[in-house]
Amino acid sequence: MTDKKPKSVFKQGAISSEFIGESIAKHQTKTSIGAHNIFLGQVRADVIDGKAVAAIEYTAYEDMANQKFSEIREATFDKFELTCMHIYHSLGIVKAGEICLFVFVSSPRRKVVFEALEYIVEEIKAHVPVFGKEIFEDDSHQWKVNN
Amino acid sequence: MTDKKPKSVFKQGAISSEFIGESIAKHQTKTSIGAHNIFLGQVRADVIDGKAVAAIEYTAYEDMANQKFSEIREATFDKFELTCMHIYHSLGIVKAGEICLFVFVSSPRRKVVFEALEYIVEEIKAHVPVFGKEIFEDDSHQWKVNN
Amino acid sequence: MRITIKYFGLIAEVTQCEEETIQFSGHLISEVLEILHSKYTELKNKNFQVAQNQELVFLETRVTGQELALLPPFAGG
Amino acid sequence: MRITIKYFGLIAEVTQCEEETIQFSGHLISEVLEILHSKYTELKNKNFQVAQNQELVFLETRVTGQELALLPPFAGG
Repeated sequence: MTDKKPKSVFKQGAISSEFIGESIAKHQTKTSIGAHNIFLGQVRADVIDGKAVAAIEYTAYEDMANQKFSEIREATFDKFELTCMHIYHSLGIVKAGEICLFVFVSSPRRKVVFEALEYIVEEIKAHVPVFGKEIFEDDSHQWKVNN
Repeated sequence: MTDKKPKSVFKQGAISSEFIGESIAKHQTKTSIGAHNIFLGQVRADVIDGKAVAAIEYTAYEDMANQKFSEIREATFDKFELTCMHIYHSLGIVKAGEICLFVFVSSPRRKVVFEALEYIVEEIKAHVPVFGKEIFEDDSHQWKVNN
Repeated sequence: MRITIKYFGLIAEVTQCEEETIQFSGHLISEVLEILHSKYTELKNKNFQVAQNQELVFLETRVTGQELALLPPFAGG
Repeated sequence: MRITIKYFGLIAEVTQCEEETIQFSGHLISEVLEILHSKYTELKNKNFQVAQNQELVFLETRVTGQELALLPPFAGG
């Protein structure tokens, strides 16, 4: 019961908690699953030089990014025995406290979901051309860099 | 902004996807958080000798279990720099496809949530006196054992 | 002394009860188990741990008179 | 040949445009960058990678005439 068809990864704006709840609900008919693991990236209100980040505006080289997401998907299914895998990333404005990345993996057994989830998140951070403009409360900005 | 007060860990019946969604929503005011990691245990419809598991009935030595959950909580906050941590476990009947364990950790940065979540789940599996009666479609049963 | 013993899961299936109080004049956990093994012969074939005062104990641990529990393999999560 | 170049994030701030087409008569990525560095002098101080046909390439890679992109550090997730 793998689920390898390409998905639309990008969503305009923040990813809502309702959307995440509904994604979980959709997996309750898949009764071979014993373990889910979910990573959520949330925009932090970091304070830099006395100014707090109010939002991040995400842009992407979308064609290349979708290609990379697809490669990460294939590589993950090859490496780990997963039942399902879903990735969603925001584009546009995501306010501090809102969710910009949702990665969801499911498997019959737990060990594999921990390894697979961390692998996917690190691959996304390293290889997907997404750019983040950290917008401060006074409308000034700086460009975010993954570490 | 640690959150160390004891919580009621056990919930009667399955843990709903709406409850999980609402838990996520409650963390969107905590703008120091950059990463959440969620583990969900789901009851599998394993087929054993031709019969599928229809549900698991969970019981626990509740006083000792709550004591162990509390010790795991303390140890986790000591080992990992977490902003929040929540654990919920079902008691009573949980049908195949429904969720029986919900562990939720949050931190400013991602590395720590992966390590902390796996640590917590393994500690729960190993040290918390919870017992599972796997009930088959024909009402026969066997006792589940963690591996 | 009187001690309360709790049974869980498949152990409670063997004992047919979830809790009982017994009169005990020995010292060690192993001696309590001898009493229980003769009362419930099927217990010998079962895998379980013993908790006293909500902590796992050994056969050689002294009985303090507090609550004991016979715990089959854990299955949480 | 004519090649299309896309700019993203802080690179697009320097170039003040997100995409342009230039006339190019050389062979290597490094030669394209020489043209861009002279057009946008501030580029020299910026950190970026170059993608051709949606794959990262090196300075010595041959230009195939397809789409190029200048990518500042990634910040996904």
